[in-house]
Amino acid sequence: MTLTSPLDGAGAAPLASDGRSQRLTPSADPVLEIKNLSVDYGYDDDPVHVLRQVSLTLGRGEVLGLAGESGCGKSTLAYAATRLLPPPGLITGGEVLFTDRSGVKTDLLRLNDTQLRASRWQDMAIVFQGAMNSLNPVYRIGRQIADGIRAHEPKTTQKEALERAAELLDLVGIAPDRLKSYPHQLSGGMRQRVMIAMALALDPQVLIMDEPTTALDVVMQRQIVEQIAELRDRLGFSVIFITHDVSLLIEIADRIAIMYAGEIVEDAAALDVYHRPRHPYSSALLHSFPPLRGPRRELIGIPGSPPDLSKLGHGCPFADRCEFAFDACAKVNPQLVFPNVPGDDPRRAVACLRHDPSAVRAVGEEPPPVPPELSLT
Amino acid sequence: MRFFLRRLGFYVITFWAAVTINFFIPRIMPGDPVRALIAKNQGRISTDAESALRTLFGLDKDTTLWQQYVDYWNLILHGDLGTSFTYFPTPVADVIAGAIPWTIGLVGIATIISFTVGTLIGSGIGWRRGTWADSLLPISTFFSAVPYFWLALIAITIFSVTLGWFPASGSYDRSLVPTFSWEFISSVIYYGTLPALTIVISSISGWILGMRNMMVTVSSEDYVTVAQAKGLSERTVLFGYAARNAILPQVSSFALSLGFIVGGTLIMEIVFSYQGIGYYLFTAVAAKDYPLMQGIFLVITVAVLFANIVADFVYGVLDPRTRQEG
Amino acid sequence: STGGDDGGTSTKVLTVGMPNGPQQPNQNPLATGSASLSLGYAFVVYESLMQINEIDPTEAPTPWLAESVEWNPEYTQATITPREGVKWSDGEDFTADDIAFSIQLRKDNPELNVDFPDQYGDITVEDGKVVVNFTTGQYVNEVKLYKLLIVPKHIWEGEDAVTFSDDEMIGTGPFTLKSFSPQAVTLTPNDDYWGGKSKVGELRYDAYNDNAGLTTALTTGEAQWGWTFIPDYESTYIDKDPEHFNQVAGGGFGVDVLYLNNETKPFDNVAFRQALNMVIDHADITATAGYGVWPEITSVTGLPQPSGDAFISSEYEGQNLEVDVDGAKKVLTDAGYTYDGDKLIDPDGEAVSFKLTNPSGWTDYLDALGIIAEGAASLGAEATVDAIVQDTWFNDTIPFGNFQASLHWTDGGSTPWNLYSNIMDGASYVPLGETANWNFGRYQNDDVTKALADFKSGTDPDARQASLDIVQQHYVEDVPGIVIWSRPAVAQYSTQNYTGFPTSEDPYANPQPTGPQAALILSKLTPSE
Amino acid sequence: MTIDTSIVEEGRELEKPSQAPMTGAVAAAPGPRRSGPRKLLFLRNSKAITGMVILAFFLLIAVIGPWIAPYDPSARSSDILQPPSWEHWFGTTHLGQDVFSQILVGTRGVIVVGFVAGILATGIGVIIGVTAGYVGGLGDETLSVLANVFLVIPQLPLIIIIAGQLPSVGGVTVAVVIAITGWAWGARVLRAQTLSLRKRDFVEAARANGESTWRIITAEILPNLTAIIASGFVGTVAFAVLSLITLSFIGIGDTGEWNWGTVLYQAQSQLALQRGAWWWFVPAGLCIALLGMSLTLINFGIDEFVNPRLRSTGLNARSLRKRGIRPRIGFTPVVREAKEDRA
Amino acid sequence: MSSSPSEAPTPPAPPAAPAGPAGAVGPIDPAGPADGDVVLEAVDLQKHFKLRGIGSRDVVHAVDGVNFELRRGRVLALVGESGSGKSTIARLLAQLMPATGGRLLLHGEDAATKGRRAFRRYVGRVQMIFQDPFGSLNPVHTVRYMLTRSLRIHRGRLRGTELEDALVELLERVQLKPAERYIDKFPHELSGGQRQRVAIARALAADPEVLLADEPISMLDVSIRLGILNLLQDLRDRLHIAILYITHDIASARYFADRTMVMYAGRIVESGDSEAVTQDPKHPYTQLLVRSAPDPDDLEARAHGARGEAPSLVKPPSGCRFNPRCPFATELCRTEQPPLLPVGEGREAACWGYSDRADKPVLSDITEALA
Ligand SMILES: Nc1ncnc2c1ncn2[C@@H]1O[C@H](COP(=O)(O)OP(=O)(O)OP(=O)(O)O)[C@@H](O)[C@H]1O
Ligand SMILES: Nc1ncnc2c1ncn2[C@@H]1O[C@H](COP(=O)(O)OP(=O)(O)OP(=O)(O)O)[C@@H](O)[C@H]1O
Ligand SMILES: [Mg+2]
Ligand SMILES: [Mg+2]
Ligand code: NI
Repeated sequence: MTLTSPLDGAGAAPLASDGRSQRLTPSADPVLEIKNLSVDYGYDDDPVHVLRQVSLTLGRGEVLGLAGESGCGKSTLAYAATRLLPPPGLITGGEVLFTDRSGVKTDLLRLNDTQLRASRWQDMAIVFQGAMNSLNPVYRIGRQIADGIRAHEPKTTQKEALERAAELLDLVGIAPDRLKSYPHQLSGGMRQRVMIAMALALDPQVLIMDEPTTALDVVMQRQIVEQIAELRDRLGFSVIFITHDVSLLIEIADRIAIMYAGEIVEDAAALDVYHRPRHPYSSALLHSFPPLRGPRRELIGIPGSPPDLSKLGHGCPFADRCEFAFDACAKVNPQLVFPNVPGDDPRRAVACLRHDPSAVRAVGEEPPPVPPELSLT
Repeated sequence: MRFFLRRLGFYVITFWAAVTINFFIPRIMPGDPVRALIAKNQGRISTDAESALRTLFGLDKDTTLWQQYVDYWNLILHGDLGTSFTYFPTPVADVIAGAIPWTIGLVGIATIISFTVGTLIGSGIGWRRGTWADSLLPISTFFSAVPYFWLALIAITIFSVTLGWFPASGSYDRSLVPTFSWEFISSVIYYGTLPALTIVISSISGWILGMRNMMVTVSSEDYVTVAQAKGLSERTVLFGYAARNAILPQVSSFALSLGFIVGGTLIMEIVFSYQGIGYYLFTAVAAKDYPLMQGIFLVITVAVLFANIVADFVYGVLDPRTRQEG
Repeated sequence: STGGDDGGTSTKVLTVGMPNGPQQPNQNPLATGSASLSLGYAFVVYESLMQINEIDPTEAPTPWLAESVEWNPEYTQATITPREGVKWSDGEDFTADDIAFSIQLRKDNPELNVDFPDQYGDITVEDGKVVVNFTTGQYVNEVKLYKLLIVPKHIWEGEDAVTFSDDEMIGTGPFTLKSFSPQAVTLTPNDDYWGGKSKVGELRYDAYNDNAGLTTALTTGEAQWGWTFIPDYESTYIDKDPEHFNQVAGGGFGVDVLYLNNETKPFDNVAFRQALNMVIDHADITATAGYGVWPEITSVTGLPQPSGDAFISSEYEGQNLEVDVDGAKKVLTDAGYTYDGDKLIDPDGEAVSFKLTNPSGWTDYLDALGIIAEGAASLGAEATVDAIVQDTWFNDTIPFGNFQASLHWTDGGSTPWNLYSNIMDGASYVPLGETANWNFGRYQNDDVTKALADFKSGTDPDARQASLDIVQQHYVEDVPGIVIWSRPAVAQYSTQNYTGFPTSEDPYANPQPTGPQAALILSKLTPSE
Repeated sequence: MTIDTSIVEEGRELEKPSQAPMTGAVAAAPGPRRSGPRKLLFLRNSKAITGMVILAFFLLIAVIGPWIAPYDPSARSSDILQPPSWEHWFGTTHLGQDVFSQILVGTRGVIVVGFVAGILATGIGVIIGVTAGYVGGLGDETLSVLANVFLVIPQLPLIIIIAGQLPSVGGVTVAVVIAITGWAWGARVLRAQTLSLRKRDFVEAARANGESTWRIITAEILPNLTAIIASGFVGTVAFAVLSLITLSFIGIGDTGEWNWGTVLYQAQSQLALQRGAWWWFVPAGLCIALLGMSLTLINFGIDEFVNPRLRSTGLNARSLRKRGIRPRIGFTPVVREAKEDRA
Repeated sequence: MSSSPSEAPTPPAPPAAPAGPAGAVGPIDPAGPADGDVVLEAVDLQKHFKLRGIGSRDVVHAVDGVNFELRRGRVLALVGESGSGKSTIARLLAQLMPATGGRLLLHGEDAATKGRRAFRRYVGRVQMIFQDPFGSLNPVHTVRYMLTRSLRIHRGRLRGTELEDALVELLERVQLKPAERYIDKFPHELSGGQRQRVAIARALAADPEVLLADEPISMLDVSIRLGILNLLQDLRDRLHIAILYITHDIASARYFADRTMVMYAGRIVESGDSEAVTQDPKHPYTQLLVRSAPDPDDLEARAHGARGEAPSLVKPPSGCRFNPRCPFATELCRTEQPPLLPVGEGREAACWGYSDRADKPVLSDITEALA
């Protein structure tokens, strides 16, 4: 099997194994652009608008972390982008543009079934949240990897496909003789890694992982995260990584997008988000978990609870819980803008009226100054 | 293996309990075979015959119920089911042996057809939930709600008596002697068509519904979504992933129904004058023919238990999770 | 043989339909329940001593395997002269030994002795004649002897007659077994039959699982000869092919009786029994509940006609049953009954009501009970029909007398003796709560009991009639039970292939295919044109 | 079949809170909200409504049938075996009885037997199934064997035998017999369900809180089985009705008590079909089919209600078709409908 | 809802030293026992699960020879990998299942209960909060029902306003204010954090002395986690309840627990003061665990290349159960099972590396050993 080395792949983003700082630059070469994606749940007259005009760009070779409170729509975003959202999900608008290696863009939402089938797994693979349920319990894992390969490369024989499956398992650190195992004979960590191997089978350019480590203990989590990082370095795919675990995300992601109530509220380089959050919610989130090492620090929770997505008003959804909220927040739902805090990465975006004076003026109010907590440098 | 041994123990207990019930139920019934015979003949057998018949059936001896029970087990363990009263002196085993092939042949084939077709249709409906296919459901529901004999009698009236397409009764052309000739076999098929069709029609909806519901459940399992995400062809996802797993619970119902095949569909055999075991059971009950009744019950019990064991086994083959040790 | 007449024998098949379900390969003609008895083909392979015409019991028996049977005046000894020149179908000669052996078999095996339990004496062969002794007088049972089937000694000698399955079926009769299958048995003519080879080329007995199946077969012509109760047979059956289809009723003394419990209210009062008898619409019952299949009883003596004509006592000759509500009411009021509005009140001051009990599922009985209840209602008595489980009726209700009124059949026989004895014989009387064999209504009258005994053992025809007169008188006056219709042997047949069956014009034999008369009927059948 | 829209609307209102569990967080909902009526949610299902309407119709007939019957069902008349006419909607029998009246009057027997048997069998099934599932161990094994024995023994013959043993076979007796032989399946399903419930944390939590076993079974486990019990009940009623009819058909049961089975039995024993008297045979059969169908449809409703996955699409099938949306696994529909908000 | 560093727990007193009762005036009983007194003690606790099958001898060694004590007003954290037996211990302590071996002492007396009454008394003192806030509340009951039941069981027949007051008091104690807003809700109408608090309120209704909190935060997102931790801390400080805090989140153990115990494959491998255990782990497994936890502030200090899975509990490895994965394992580790050895003030670790045996393994930094 030939795995394309990212270094000789044309147009691959410059990868740095020598330090994080270089990877911080958002890619100018997007592989996946999600534009104004809207998703509803429910087929009746009164659906829940779970995603509202979400836009997100994934650069080639980049690891994009997606974080946010539970129920804010992270999984929905991942599934909608691949059109795998289960009923009663309904995509009501937007585009999902995928750029293949030769630079051709296709809108995944406009493909017909056959085209979509052909594109899946080749272009974009997804690792689902529960590895326990993602594998068919009645087939050996070898077969499950092989049938994905053969569906896209019909000329491959079963034997070749199994050989490749063995290589893939080896890649994720599982002995190839495990090909003959049934899913229930594997531990949770192994299953999760099988899923990753399976996702890598066709050398996809985008890998979406929905909470791949939540069910595992930290030791196992560490193993898997390392594996992904290593493979990404070797194979050069881009990753969307969804998790609750902010500390983990800061560690492995190049860029982090913070979601709140079905919208992206902040999108910036990982360490920037950690050290210099611009959105009050990001800031609160980062003050909610205790650090393992170093000095004990004050933990600030987020008062209140997330809004009911089916009853959203017109203002900022976070306004109720926001200590920096002001009058305009109840009237205008902020759009993603580039905050002009001096010294910032120009590409970082945030959806907060504190950083968007023009939107505040548009409703005829005087924009208050940016509070110091949100303008750390 | 241990799992299977344990199941086996469970089955042995069930078997014992079922056989014991089978033994006692007929005996606590009021009435006896002689009176039943006289009743059936309503005056054509004189009451004087009673004592002769009593002697004939061996009912003149006094044995305690317990003794009979012990004897019964003794006989069973020697593979002897006793002698039928109604068909005296034919051994019960012979009566059953003569009837079972017909029942298994007809009801078995009908059940298999019903299961296969029903499961296929059910997969389709479950997979395409929310389309026109859903409208098949109320129709099949109707046929499952209709009493079987009603359907069968109307079928006979329409297709046999009025249209003359199918014979109304019997298992083969009565002028033929059972041999392995094409003539005979085709006659068996011809005579079996209408009964088989009515069985299929009245039982198929259960399979459709069961499969459909399982399909709907299984379709929303993550691994089906993963299969779709892998870009597998629709056929592979439908049959290889969704239906393959949805069929598991169907298998045990199927095994159970295979077991009941041996019991025959009593009503079908009465309505179509089919020479199966269900009719014998019915006659035996009416005639208080304990040995025959018990024999048939025994065979049915064993068949159902056996089918269950097979189902357990097949389930183990189909679902590797059950093979898990510990 | 080729299509046409080959010595008069046709190639067409005569199919006999029976509703007894699939059979087991057991041809034993002596053991109840064997296929040959159940379907009836035992009667065309094996034959009886004499043919009697059950339609007309007064007709002299026709010699068959016996040239003659002579009884001593006490009817305790019968001397049988076997027919000459009869051969078994394997070529052996038929002799008196065979007869004696066949009867001895029954004596030796109580299991097979359904006709004369514990009544056989010595059975000997003297001068080529068989002498059978009985321990009691058998005047009323003589036909039972005539109907015994005779089996070959040389085949049966070494066998256990009870369990012998007799696969070969070596008999003297007009047919021999060709093939057996659980749902059809085929027989071919016996070429060397003493009566001449049958003109019926092939005889097939088809088993149907129930009456409905047989009815369908009869109405489609699939079965050509058989017997089943067909409601509204005229339109259901005959009209399907009026040219060929026939239903004939035989005669005999079998009747269905409404047993009245003479020892409990309300039937312990003879006036009420009489009154009820006067309001039962026999014609309606016969036509509606019995569809005219069961002939109406018209004589007040309850005797079926024409079989009973010869026995009706001169006193009642020509006296017919009539519905007479007013007369009945008068009988009641005379006996101390009163009316409260429409309600009949008995002399004790209680309203009269009773239950008519029969097994559920016996529809003709239940329909008849319904009509009887209507009759009772016309008297102001409240009668309800109570359909109960057959086993309960059989094991509890009937023998112990746990009923007020219930329909039951009587034995047939060749004289009215069974009919009357079954209803009112004090010899069968047991108190309520004990198992009764007959006389379920617990009627007790010493005169009647004596008269019935006299009739049975009587040697002189006039004396017998005198006894019978006494019985009839009490039947009419005491109304121990009410005969509702006669239950003769009835059969359906199609003349599509063969003609010559008994008809109502020429009732030469019981028309049913199951019985020794089958051999006689078959000998009269000829292929239809 | 027209659907009672008022019920639909009401159901829709009630649906909302039940979506909440997935969010795991509910914003300040105005005031406390009872979700008791949530249990009637299945009424939104058009299949269930159809079923309920038909069943309600038969229930009504069961109550008022004897009063509205134009004739005494047992009364003879001179119109013998007449085809349907204005005087006799379903024709007459061989005794001139009015078939329509027989069916009206007979509804009660069918419904009573069905429901009595359903209640009894469900009761036995619940007691045995839940006990077995909860107690576990030897008790479970014993009760399982018992249930299995009843499953293994062929039901109809067993019913015939037991029914044959009773002195009189009135409707209620038949119901009891059907219940005795028909509880096993439900018990098995309930046992399996109880087994899984027993391991749920909330049961353990109740135990850890010191609740008595009896209370755990009745207050913690049983309410969670409601839907299954309900669908088992409906299934048993359907089964009991069919059994009753079949029993009556083969002549077991009180032929003097009117129900559809006795109508069919009489028709068959009088060879109605052979005599061309279809009006005698067909209506009762159709009524049974209709009743059975209504029960199956209700069962559907319950099933879809129990299984949240079945819920949403089933409920909105019609509007989906109108909008051209076909919900599928793995291919999320994309509908670019005009959006008024946030454009 | 904040906890300042000053509120962080003081290091617990050594087991022998009685803690000062000053200021520890809780609502239970002002004159009651002092903080730090042993309330519930597990001695040699052992739980083996039989495998299915007649005559099967195989057992799952879920918990083996575990000793620890829970003290008044103190929090003991139990960490360890999945399936190491943490929940089993909690269930054993709650007496939801019988132990295979060992004893439970409540205030020094054997706590084994016989009969329903004794069990009720026991659960009145030892209450458990289940791992899963979604599963441990019966979906068919309202908050009111659940709390009322608990009150009735443990405080007798309360009625009318008395009951109402008790309910409100309970809900307010777990910060579900205003109580009327929550009291008539069904579990599905509550958020995860709210549910968890209802579960806690239910446990508190019994006025327990011991609270067994089994991973009360694992399923929740960070903001809800924090609320619950604060609540537990408050319970400890105000009501002086002894708490067993089971978690995967070592950082939270550091923050919230006085002492921390680490389990591996059914055994305790290390125990000690939380701060010390998390900052200076002694046992190689603890080291691996701590080093594996992500920490954005210290991106380099991570264990790399850890491989291997938890051992089978049916046939646990002989000797030290961690030996197959331990980079320092020697023959000794493979053959003999290490006892808990003292490794510092109030600290113990079950590793031969801290013994004075000649053939003891030589320990070094696990991060480097694995790299
Ligand atoms: N079938 C559905 N009907 C209505 N709303 C739904 C449905 N499925 C999900 N939702 C809602 O959509 C929102 C987003 O769900 P999603 O699974 O994307 O969240 P998430 O961010 O992945 O959360 P988590 O971190 O818990 O996985 C949630 O508020 C959820 O309640
Ligand atoms: N009822 C049981 N029967 C058999 N084995 C069991 C049972 N309960 C638990 N086990 C086994 O005991 C071991 C310990 O389980 P336990 O639930 O205590 O682990 P845990 O430490 O709580 O894990 P987690 O962190 O995943 O909650 C596991 O291997 C588990 O498989
Ligand atoms: Mg998610
Ligand atoms: Mg746990
Ligand atoms: Ni809207």
